[in-house]
Amino acid sequence: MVYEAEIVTQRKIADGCYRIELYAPEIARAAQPGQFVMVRTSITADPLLRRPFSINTVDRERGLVKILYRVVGRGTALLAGKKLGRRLSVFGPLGKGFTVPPSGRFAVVAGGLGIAPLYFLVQRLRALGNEVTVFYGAQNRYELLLQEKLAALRVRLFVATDNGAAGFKGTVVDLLRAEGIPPVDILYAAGPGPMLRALAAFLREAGIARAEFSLEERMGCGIGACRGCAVKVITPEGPVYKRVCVDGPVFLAEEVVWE
Amino acid sequence: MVYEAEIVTQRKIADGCYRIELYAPEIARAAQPGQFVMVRTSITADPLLRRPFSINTVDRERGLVKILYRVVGRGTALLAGKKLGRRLSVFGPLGKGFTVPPSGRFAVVAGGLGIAPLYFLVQRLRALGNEVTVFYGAQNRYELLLQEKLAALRVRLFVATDNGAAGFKGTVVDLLRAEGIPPVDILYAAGPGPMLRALAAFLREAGIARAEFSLEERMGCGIGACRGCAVKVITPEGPVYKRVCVDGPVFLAEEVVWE
Amino acid sequence: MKPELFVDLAGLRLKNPVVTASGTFGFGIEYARVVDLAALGAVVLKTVTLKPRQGNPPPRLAETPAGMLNSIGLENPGVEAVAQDILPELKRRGVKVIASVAGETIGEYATVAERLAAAGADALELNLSCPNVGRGGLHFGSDPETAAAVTRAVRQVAGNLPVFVKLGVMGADVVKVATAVAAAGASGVSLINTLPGLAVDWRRCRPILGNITGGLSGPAIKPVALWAVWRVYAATRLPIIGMGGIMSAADALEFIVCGATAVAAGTGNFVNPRLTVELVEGLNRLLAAEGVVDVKELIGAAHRRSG
Amino acid sequence: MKPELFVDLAGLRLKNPVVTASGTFGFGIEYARVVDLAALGAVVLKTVTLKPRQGNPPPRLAETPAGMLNSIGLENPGVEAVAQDILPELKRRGVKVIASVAGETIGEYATVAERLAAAGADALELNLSCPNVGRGGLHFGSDPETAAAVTRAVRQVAGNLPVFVKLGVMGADVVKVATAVAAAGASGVSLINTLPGLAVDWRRCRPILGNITGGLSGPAIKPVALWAVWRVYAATRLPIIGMGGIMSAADALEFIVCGATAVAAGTGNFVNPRLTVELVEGLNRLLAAEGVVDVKELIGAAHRRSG
Ligand SMILES: Cc1cc2nc3c(=O)[nH]c(=O)nc-3n(C[C@H](O)[C@H](O)[C@H](O)COP(=O)(O)OP(=O)(O)OC[C@H]3O[C@@H](n4cnc5c(N)ncnc54)[C@H](O)[C@@H]3O)c2cc1C
Ligand SMILES: Cc1cc2nc3c(=O)[nH]c(=O)nc-3n(C[C@H](O)[C@H](O)[C@H](O)COP(=O)(O)OP(=O)(O)OC[C@H]3O[C@@H](n4cnc5c(N)ncnc54)[C@H](O)[C@@H]3O)c2cc1C
Ligand SMILES: Cc1cc2nc3c(=O)[nH]c(=O)nc-3n(C[C@H](O)[C@H](O)[C@H](O)COP(=O)(O)O)c2cc1C
Ligand SMILES: Cc1cc2nc3c(=O)[nH]c(=O)nc-3n(C[C@H](O)[C@H](O)[C@H](O)COP(=O)(O)O)c2cc1C
Ligand code: FES
Ligand code: FES
Repeated sequence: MVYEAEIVTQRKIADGCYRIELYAPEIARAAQPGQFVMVRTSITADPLLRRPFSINTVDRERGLVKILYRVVGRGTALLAGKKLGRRLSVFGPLGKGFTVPPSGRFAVVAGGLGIAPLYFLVQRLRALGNEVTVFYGAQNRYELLLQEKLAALRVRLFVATDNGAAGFKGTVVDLLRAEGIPPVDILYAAGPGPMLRALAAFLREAGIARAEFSLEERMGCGIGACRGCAVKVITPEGPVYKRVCVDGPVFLAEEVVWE
Repeated sequence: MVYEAEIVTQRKIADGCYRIELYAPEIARAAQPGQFVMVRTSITADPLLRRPFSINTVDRERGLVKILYRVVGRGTALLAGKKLGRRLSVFGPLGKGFTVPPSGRFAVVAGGLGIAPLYFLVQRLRALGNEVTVFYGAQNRYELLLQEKLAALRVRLFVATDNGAAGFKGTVVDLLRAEGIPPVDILYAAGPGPMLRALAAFLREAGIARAEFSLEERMGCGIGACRGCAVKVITPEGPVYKRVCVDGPVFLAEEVVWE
Repeated sequence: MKPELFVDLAGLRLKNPVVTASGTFGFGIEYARVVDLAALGAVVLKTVTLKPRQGNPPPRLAETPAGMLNSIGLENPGVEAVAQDILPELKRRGVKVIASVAGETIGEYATVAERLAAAGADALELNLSCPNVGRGGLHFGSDPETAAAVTRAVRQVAGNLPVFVKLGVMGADVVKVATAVAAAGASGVSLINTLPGLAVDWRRCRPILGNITGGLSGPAIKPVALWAVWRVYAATRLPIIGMGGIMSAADALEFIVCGATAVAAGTGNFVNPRLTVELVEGLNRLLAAEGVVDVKELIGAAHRRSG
Repeated sequence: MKPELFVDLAGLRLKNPVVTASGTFGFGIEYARVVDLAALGAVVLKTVTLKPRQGNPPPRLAETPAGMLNSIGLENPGVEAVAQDILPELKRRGVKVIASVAGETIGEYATVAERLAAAGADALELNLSCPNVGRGGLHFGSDPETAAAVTRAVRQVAGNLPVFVKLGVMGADVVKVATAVAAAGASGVSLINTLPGLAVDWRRCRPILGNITGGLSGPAIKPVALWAVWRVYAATRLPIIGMGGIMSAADALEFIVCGATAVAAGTGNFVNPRLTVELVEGLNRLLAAEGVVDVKELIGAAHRRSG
């Protein structure tokens, strides 16, 4: 579960966004859509903690785990500086991923790098022969990643950008509002907190069978021991804190208390 | 005085020993034999402090500062991992170097990496046309560095190794005892603490005009402000602490209190 | 030949000196898929209170230079859940268990301790530095008399189980508190708990933690922890569980030569989930390389060299 | 447009909030060849005592994770040398000077302070956490009454110079000590001094520092320093010189939004000898980028957002 994984590819795919491929056959074999790994970005004590990243997809034959990441701070900057052949300590796969039913109709709503775990999910759903509609919003058209790959999976794809340079002009939630939600069994979503909150509000009005959201929170251990990654969730017994790392990162939209 | 210097060469020259060349023209121009630089080995907070290294020699025309170093801990290990083209923050030249009189007869006693600053000195003394005898000891023959370069300077060279695989069998102080100290105006020495202490004791018996030793101590600031690099020195007013970084690193052997 | 790693920690027989730091290893079971729990000296459980506690609002973690802040707020399922479900499970797995106890009153400490002792804990650790406790928010551990009173109350209900008192370094001098709790019946002390700290996002102009302040742990605090272990050992020769920034077997040996009989991995578990077992391996390797046949020779050994 | 960096620190007019941490910048002159001293808000001198002090035996420094330990032991040439040679030289260079004072008795604090005031210091800083001082080794700063007594004595001889009291966080609650010295006439407080710490070489089986223990500084302690600044500002609104691990202008702004009026570069000077001037440049850059026109707007601003 903790591997010294060699970096097989490290490529800039947009301004500040990178894709890294790691040789970690056991993780590749076990990974499910929505799960994540925790990566050490330095072997020194600074920065200290591992960084969580969703599994963007795996190549089981070649034993590869792929991650999409954006440089937002020191850890990701150090990661982007690592060259091919270097080894990274990778811990995973971790967390409870998305529900993947054998059949049904599905919609996926991605904001920015939220596409990372959702792409893996879409791959899986399509491999099972299911219909998938993808709503995908990003700040600008350069940050609309993986479009060809999504096209190759033959999904219905709707995109949005803040300035309308590609697709709908507005947020992905505006887009969804404009297009209307297709009749689906499950709607999946991942993206920045404010987007998920707005989407949750919209879905409450819209009424939908089941919505699964992938959440993010700062993490310590990644395996449920430290209780650092608390998210408030409604239960029949009232609100409780659950752990994003093991109770999630995927939660039902309706159970999350947005604060 | 603080430069972001590009790494122009990084070469392993013996087991655990490296030579690095840095492009830092101002330092190359100003450097005197016996002076040192302080290098940041990481841009993060761990390891935090700069590491002091003697200037092994400079190439003024090409603007290069050369350092010989041995990997003994984290800082030097990180240094050894740095590739060509990377920039290192280098602070210097620092400290008071060796006396370089225009003429005279000189002996140099080097233990291990003590050869680093002494090589620069020998270059200078030879350039002035002076006779120099070099006594040089190392643990084994692979760690007898720069032998060809010393030969090219046409010095009288005596070497010693712990097991006698090259030259005299024993320490450089044993070698000196066996050969006898030639009549010289100044004897210069650099090397590990225990060697310098033994040498100082021997020189006290032997009686010698002037002996200049390059000392090492852990350093904070490198420019005399923090008083972290204290060494006890005899003065007419009694023993006082002096600062290795600015009062040295070169001290008269007879003034140092060996504790 | 393999060095001897067995240590006797105030009567608690540990197959090696490596234990876990309370709160960083959950109830052990969370780590069972990466670590063989029975291979450790002992597992110190997350601090347990009488009633379940929800903990503090998120964010609960912030990274700092070579360290981290946490403001978990003693989230735990309460003593009954631990006594009924968790302790038996750990015993079944052959794990040696040190149960960590906190309360809002001295009485609560005693009640929780008694319940955990009855449920099969091998030893108790009293967390005297938990926030929001009795006496107007004063920490039990910051004052020698209060610390002694808690210790006395727990000692009475703990039968012959070893009782360790966990101390921080803020407030009263740690040597005074250690001396006081030893006189009140503590078998040893656990050093150190987190230091107080705060992280702030200057652009958003507010503290990062939901609780504003938190506890600082990790390598950053190692020198302070070694200082505390050194002084308490020098003054009291009490058995000590040392912790604070242990990331490697070399770090563990630093605590041991300063006076710790056992060492706990805390924040280091997050950085390296297999740290605990790697500490055991590392101790074996380093001691063998130095020709040390028994780790016990090194406990407090730096005091003997430094007079 | 350049942001306004001028601050009024308890009556001391600083062209910008950047000062130096006592003991890490010598008497300023050592740094003059890398830093334009007159470009800084002020230079805080190394602590001065009545008589010259030799300091502690080496080694005096040890590196720790994201920090360092020092056991310099207040080596200094004594107040006369500083008053006669150093202060006039700094004044000639147009440097604003805060002189740091220590003594073995309250009387000595007053004598040294009076001499430095007469020699032209612009303000005084009382180092109450120096070791080997009166009252059986107790630190003056670890007890509110003693701290107040020292402050009162110095206040009486300091004319109308601002007097800052420098505190650590060990011993009595820093808020209590700050409140006590403010009542005794302190103009503000400097937070924080080093934490106690120890480093050990387990193979050689002895502490690394010649003095065994030392003071921990650097980024490792930044969260503790921010915690102290936050609490003292919240409780007292005293002018604060904040320090502890400042390595960048962003770090400096963290101290400012928590309540510091000025910020001191300490250990960071060793890592980057030009840190002080780069902090001034960095403050200009960051504030301009965020559209902050006057740094004073940010002093304590995180309290206003967090209620
Ligand atoms: C389950 C999970 C999956 C994730 N998947 C991806 C992914 O596929 N690709 C990707 O680029 N990022 C992903 N993230 C976010 C990623 O972990 C953070 O961007 C990363 O940790 C930042 O590290 P840093 O050192 O560069 O930034 P820091 O310097 O630590 O912080 C920079 C900024 O990022 C924010 N941040 C830091 N850590 C986290 C965190 N754990 N969660 C949310 N925000 C944080 C901070 O608040 C700060 O504003 C995921 C996070 C979680 C919890
Ligand atoms: C003026 C001066 C000139 C020097 N010149 C050279 C040189 O030309 N080539 C070279 O290889 N080394 C030189 N050194 C020693 C060099 O600075 C240390 O080897 C280096 O700092 C070790 O860093 P580290 O992080 O690898 O080791 P660390 O992990 O910091 O320590 C490893 C070991 O090195 C010792 N050590 C650490 N710092 C110092 C120090 N400042 N002085 C002495 N011992 C130390 C420690 O005690 C420890 O045992 C010089 C030191 C000084 C003071
Ligand atoms: C996330 C986290 C939670 C903690 N919870 C507790 C706790 O419940 N009880 C306790 O006594 N100590 C708790 N601690 C303190 C640790 O047990 C330990 O004393 C401290 O973290 C220092 O060790 P370290 O630097 O190795 O982490 C906690 C520490 C962390 C990081
Ligand atoms: C080498 C060194 C010497 C110090 N000497 C003094 C001193 O003489 N007087 C004093 O008040 N503080 C002294 N300090 C403490 C600093 O002024 C400062 O409070 C502390 O180092 C925290 O800031 P930093 O983390 O930025 O270094 C010293 C610190 C160091 C590292
Ligand atoms: S990160 Fe530790 S419980 Fe989730
Ligand atoms: S290293 Fe600071 S005075 Fe020498």
